[in-house]
Amino acid sequence: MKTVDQGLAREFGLTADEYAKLLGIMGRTPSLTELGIFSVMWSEHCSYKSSRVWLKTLPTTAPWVIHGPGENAGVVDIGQGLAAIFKMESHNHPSFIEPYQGAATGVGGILRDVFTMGARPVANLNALRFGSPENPNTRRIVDGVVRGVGGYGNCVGVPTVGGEINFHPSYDGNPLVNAMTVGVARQDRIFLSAAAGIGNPVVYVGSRTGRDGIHGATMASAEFDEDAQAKRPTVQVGDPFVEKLLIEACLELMATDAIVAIQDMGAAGLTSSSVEMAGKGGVGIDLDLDAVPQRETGMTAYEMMLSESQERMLIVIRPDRADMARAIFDKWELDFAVIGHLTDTGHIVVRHQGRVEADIPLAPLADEAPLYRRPTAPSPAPAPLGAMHDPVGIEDALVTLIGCPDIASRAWVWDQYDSTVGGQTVRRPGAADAAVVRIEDTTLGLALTTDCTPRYVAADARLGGAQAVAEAWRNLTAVGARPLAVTDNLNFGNPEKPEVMGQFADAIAGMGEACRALDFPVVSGNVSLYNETRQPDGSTVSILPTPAIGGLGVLEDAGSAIGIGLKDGQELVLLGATAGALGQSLWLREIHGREDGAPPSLDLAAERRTGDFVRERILSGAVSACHDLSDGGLLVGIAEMAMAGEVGIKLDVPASGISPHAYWFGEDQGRYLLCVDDAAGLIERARRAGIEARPLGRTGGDGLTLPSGATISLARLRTAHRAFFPALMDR
Amino acid sequence: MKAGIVVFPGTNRERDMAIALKGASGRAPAMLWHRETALPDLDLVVLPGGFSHGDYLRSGAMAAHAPIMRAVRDFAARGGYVLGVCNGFQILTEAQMLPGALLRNAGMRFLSHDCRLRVERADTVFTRGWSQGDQFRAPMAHGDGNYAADPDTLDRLEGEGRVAFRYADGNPNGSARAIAGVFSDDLRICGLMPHPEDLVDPLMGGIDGKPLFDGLVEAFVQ
Amino acid sequence: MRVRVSVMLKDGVLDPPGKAIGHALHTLGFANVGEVRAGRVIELELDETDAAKAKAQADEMGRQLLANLVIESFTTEVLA
Amino acid sequence: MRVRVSVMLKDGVLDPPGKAIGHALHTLGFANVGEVRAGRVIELELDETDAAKAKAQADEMGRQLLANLVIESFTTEVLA
Ligand SMILES: Nc1ncnc2c1ncn2[C@@H]1O[C@H](COP(=O)(O)OP(=O)(O)O)[C@@H](O)[C@H]1O
Ligand SMILES: [Mg+2]
Repeated sequence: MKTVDQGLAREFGLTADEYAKLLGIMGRTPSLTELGIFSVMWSEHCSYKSSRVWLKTLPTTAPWVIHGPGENAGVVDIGQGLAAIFKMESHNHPSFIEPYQGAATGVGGILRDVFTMGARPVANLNALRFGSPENPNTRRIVDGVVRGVGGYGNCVGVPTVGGEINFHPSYDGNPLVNAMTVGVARQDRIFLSAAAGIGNPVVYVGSRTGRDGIHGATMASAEFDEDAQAKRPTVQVGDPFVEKLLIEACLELMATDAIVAIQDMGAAGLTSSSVEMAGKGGVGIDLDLDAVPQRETGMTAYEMMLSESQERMLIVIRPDRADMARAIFDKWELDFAVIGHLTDTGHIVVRHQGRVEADIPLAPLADEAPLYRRPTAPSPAPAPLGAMHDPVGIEDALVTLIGCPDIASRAWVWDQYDSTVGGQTVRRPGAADAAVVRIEDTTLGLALTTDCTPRYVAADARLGGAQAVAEAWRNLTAVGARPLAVTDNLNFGNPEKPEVMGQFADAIAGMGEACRALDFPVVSGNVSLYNETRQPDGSTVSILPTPAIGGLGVLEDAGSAIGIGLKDGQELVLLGATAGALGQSLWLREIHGREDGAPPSLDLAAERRTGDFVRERILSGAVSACHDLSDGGLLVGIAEMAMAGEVGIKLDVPASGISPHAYWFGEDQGRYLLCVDDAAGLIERARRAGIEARPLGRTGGDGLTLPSGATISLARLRTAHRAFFPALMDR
Repeated sequence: MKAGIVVFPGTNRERDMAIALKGASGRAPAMLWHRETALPDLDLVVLPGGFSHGDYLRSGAMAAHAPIMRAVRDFAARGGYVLGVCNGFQILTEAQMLPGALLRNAGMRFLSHDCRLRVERADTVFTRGWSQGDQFRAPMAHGDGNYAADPDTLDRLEGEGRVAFRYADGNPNGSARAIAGVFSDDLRICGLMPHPEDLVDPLMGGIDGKPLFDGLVEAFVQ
Repeated sequence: MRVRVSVMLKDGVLDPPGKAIGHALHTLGFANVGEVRAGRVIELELDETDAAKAKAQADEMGRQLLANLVIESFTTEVLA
Repeated sequence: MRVRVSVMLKDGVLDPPGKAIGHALHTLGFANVGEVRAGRVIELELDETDAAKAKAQADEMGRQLLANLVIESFTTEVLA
C-alpha cells in the first residue's frame, strides 16, 4: 500500500498548495481513497480551476433558456411544451491513445449527459480535428475515430447528422474529438442532479464496475508526452448495446414518479457523481462499496471510487418506488443495486469490507476547490497581409480548394454514420448548412451545427472566438431556423503558459461579444486543456486554439427548412459585403502555402441584420436554397451549391474593383448566397434593409461558367471534391 | 392491417417502422417484446432494424433464439406474413426462416447512404405496390449486408423467383448476385437490408419506400 | 474447465475480413502472405470437471449458437 | 506453412461480446457457463518452409497489425 504524502499527491496531479489545502480540510493525513477523491475532484477536468473565472463572463440567459450551465446539459424552450437538451464534450486524449474506443466512449458519455436529464436523444454531431494528412499516424487516427463515432452512434440508434473536420499539423499528436448530443423532453419532465431526502436510497444502475480508466479525469488534464504509452491500461471500452438498454430503461423509469435525482457517472465515475449530487443537494451521502456491482475481483475502494467504467448511472430514488424501479431494470437486463443512502452529515462516507475508506466534508471539497486566475499574455496582432498575386488563375485555384483537406467532401465520413435512424432526419449531412431533424409527432424542426475556424482563432483569438459563434448562428439561419443557444467545447493548450491562457481569455471574450450581439446564449459546454504534444527534443507544440461551437435553432415547421442545392432556372444573389479578405484564407494556405495575415473582420451588427433578413426571406418561401460563405469564400460556396443541386450556373458579375482572386476566394464574413426566382426583388428589399446585395447569375447547365467565359464542369469539380478522403483512407 | 413489430434488446428502428405502418394503414402496430411467447391476432409480423443484443456474436444470432421467435415461426407456418428489414433480415436468416447469411460488407465499413433497388417480382404481398423491374431509392445503414449462400442455393432462389430485390446501381456491399432481399419458398416471408420505412414522407426526402407499405395494406384489406 | 470454440467460415465462403487483412499485410510489406482467413474464438469457463463432458457441451454450444452452420464450421478444444 | 494468430482482449478489459455471449448461453439453458471471452483468430498461409521463421513473422504481424496492443494480446502457433 502506498503511503500518502505530498510526493504521492504530486503524482496524483495535486500541487503542494493544493495538498496543503486538503490537509487543512481533513485535519489529518488522508487515506489513499480520500486522496484519490480530492485529486479527481480538483483536477482541471472536474473543477475547471483554470477556466472558471473566464467562463463566468459568458452570457447564459435568455427568456427561452430553462437551464444554463451547471446542469448535465443545457435546456432550452422550443415551444409546444417541449425542451431541447444538448451539450458537447471532448474525448481528445483517449482518442489519441485508442482512437476507436476513445471516440466511441466520447459519444457514449455525451449521450448520458443528455438522457440523464430526461431527454430522448434525437441527434448526434461530431467536431473532429486531425493532424496533417501527410503524417503517417493521421490515417490510423481518422480511421479509428470515424469507426468509433459510427460504431457507437449507429448501435444506440441515434442519428449522426452533422459535424466538422479540420486537418492541421498542430493536431498531429493530439487530435480533437468533440461529440455533441441533442435530446428532446417535455418541459415538465426534466430531471436534475441535486440529491434530496435524508434516508433516500442511492441506486447504481447499468454496467458493472471494472478497473477501466482509473485516473482518466486527471489524464485528461495532464499534458501529453511519451508517458502516454505507459498510461495505456487506462483505456475504457464502450458498450453501446448496454447504453441503448440504459436509455430505454431510464426513460421508462422517468415516465414514473420514482426519481428524486439522477446523474450519469462520467469522468471520475462514482466519485464525481456522488459528490456532485450530494453537494448540489446540500446533503451527505453514505456509500457501501460492497454493494457495487463489480466485474473484476479484488477491487479496492480506491479503484471503485475512481473507475471510469462506462454505461453507469446513479439515481436517488423514492424508497417506496424501489421495487418498481428494480423491475424496470430487470426487464432491460441491467444491474440495479442500492449502494447507499443520503444522510444529514454533510459528509461523503465510503465503506468497504467493514472499514471506512473515506470520510470527507462535502462543502469544503466543493467550496475550497482551487480556482486560478492564471497569468495571461497577449498574442502579437498578426501583421496585415499585403497584396497577393495570383500564380495559378481562378479555375485551377477553385479545383485545388474544392479538393483540399479542409473543404473536400466529407461523404466518406458521414457515409459510415447512420443519419436516418429514427425516421426524422429532414436534412442529412452535406445537404444544408445545418442538419435538420423533425421532432416526432410535431411539426417542429431542430437545426444543428458545429463550427470553429481554428486558424482564425490562432491569429486573433478574440475575433476567432466571435467568428465561431457567428458562423454557427449563420449556419442555423441559412436553413431558416431561429438560433436559440450554444454549447461549446473549448480545446486549448497548456493553461500554465501565459500565451495559451491569453488565447483562452480572448477567445471567450470574443465568444461572449458575439453571443450577446446575436442573442445566442451559452447553455452548456466543456473545457479541454493541456492539448499539446511533447516533441522528442522536449519542447511542446500546442494545438491551434479550438473553441468549437455547437449551435441549436428551431423551426416552427420543419418543412420550411431549405438546403444548399441550387435549383435550375433561378437567380443566385450574394448578400453581405465583399472586401476580398485573404488573410488566413484557405486560398492563401493552399495556393501560396502561407498561414498568415489577419483573419477577416466581423461586424456583428451587420451580421445580425443580414441574418435576420435572410431568415425572414426563407420563411416567406422566397428562397429555394441558401448557403453561408465560409472556408474558401464565394466561388467555393457557389461550387458547393452547384454540386449539391447538380445544377450549374453562368456567373455574370459586374466588376467590383477587387482583384479577381480576392473577390472569388476572400473569406469576408457575414455573407450568404440565396437562390431565388426574383433577384431584383430580393436585392431591392435588401437595400431597403441596409444590406449589400448583388446578383451573381442564372442557374442552369452542368458547369460553372466564369465571367471570363471559361467553364468548369460539375463533373470535374465533383471528382476533385470527392477524391481527398478515399485517397487518404482507402489505400 | 393488423401488424406487430418485435422489439429485441438493441432494436432501434422500431419507431421508424411503426410510423411507416401507421402512415399506410392508419392503425398503430402492436409492439411485441422479445420475451413474449404468443402473438396477438395479426396479419403481419415485422422484425425491424437495429443491433439486437449488440449484434456481438453475429448480427441477429442471439435474437434468433429469443422466446418470441418460436411464436413467429409458428405464425409463419400457419400462413402468416413476416417482414424482416436489416437486422430483421439477419435474424430471419439466423433463424433459418430465410436462406443464406449476411456477412460483413465487402468494403469492411458500415454503409449509410441511399441505394437503388430493383423489384424482381411484383406478384407478392410485399412487392405488389410496384411493377416488376421498377427501381426505387432506399437508405441503407448496415455493416453486415453482404448476402451469401452456396451456389446451389443461389441458383434455386433465382430459379424459383425468390429474389425480391436487387441492388440496381452497383453492388454496395458485395452481395452475391447483388441480392438485397429474398423470399421464403411460400413467398410469405420477406427479408431485405435497406430501409424503405425511412423514405415514406416527402419531408425526409421522398416516398420511394411507400409502395411496400401501401401494397401490404391493400393485400390485407382484400 | 476452460474450453475454446474456434469458428471459421467454410471453405468457399467469401471472407471479407480475411481479404482485407491479407491486403493490409501486403501493404505493410509481408509479401509472402498467401490466403488469409479470419474467424472468431470464444473461450468459456465451464463448471464441469470431466473433459469429455466439457467438450461435448462446447460442441453443443457451437451447433446451437456460436457458429452459423450455413456458412461456418467450428472446432472445440478443452484447454484445462 | 500455415500459421494461426489468436487475439484476445487483455485481462480486465471490458469484453462486451463475451458478456453478451455468456448471457445468451445462459438463456439457452447452458447454466454452468462462467466467464466468456470473445476473440479473433486469423489463419494465414505463408510462403515459408521454416517453422521458426514462420512463427517469427506471425509474431511480427500480430504486433504490427493483427492485434491492438493497447487492449489486446495475441498468441501465434504454426499449424503445418
Ligand atoms: N464529422 C462529420 N460528421 C458528419 N457530418 C459532417 C462531419 N464533418 C462535416 N460534416 C458535414 O459536412 C457538411 C459540410 O461541413 P462544413 O464544410 O464544416 O460546413 P460549413 O463550412 O458550412 O459549416 C455539413 O453538412 C456537415 O454537417
Ligand atoms: Mg456553412
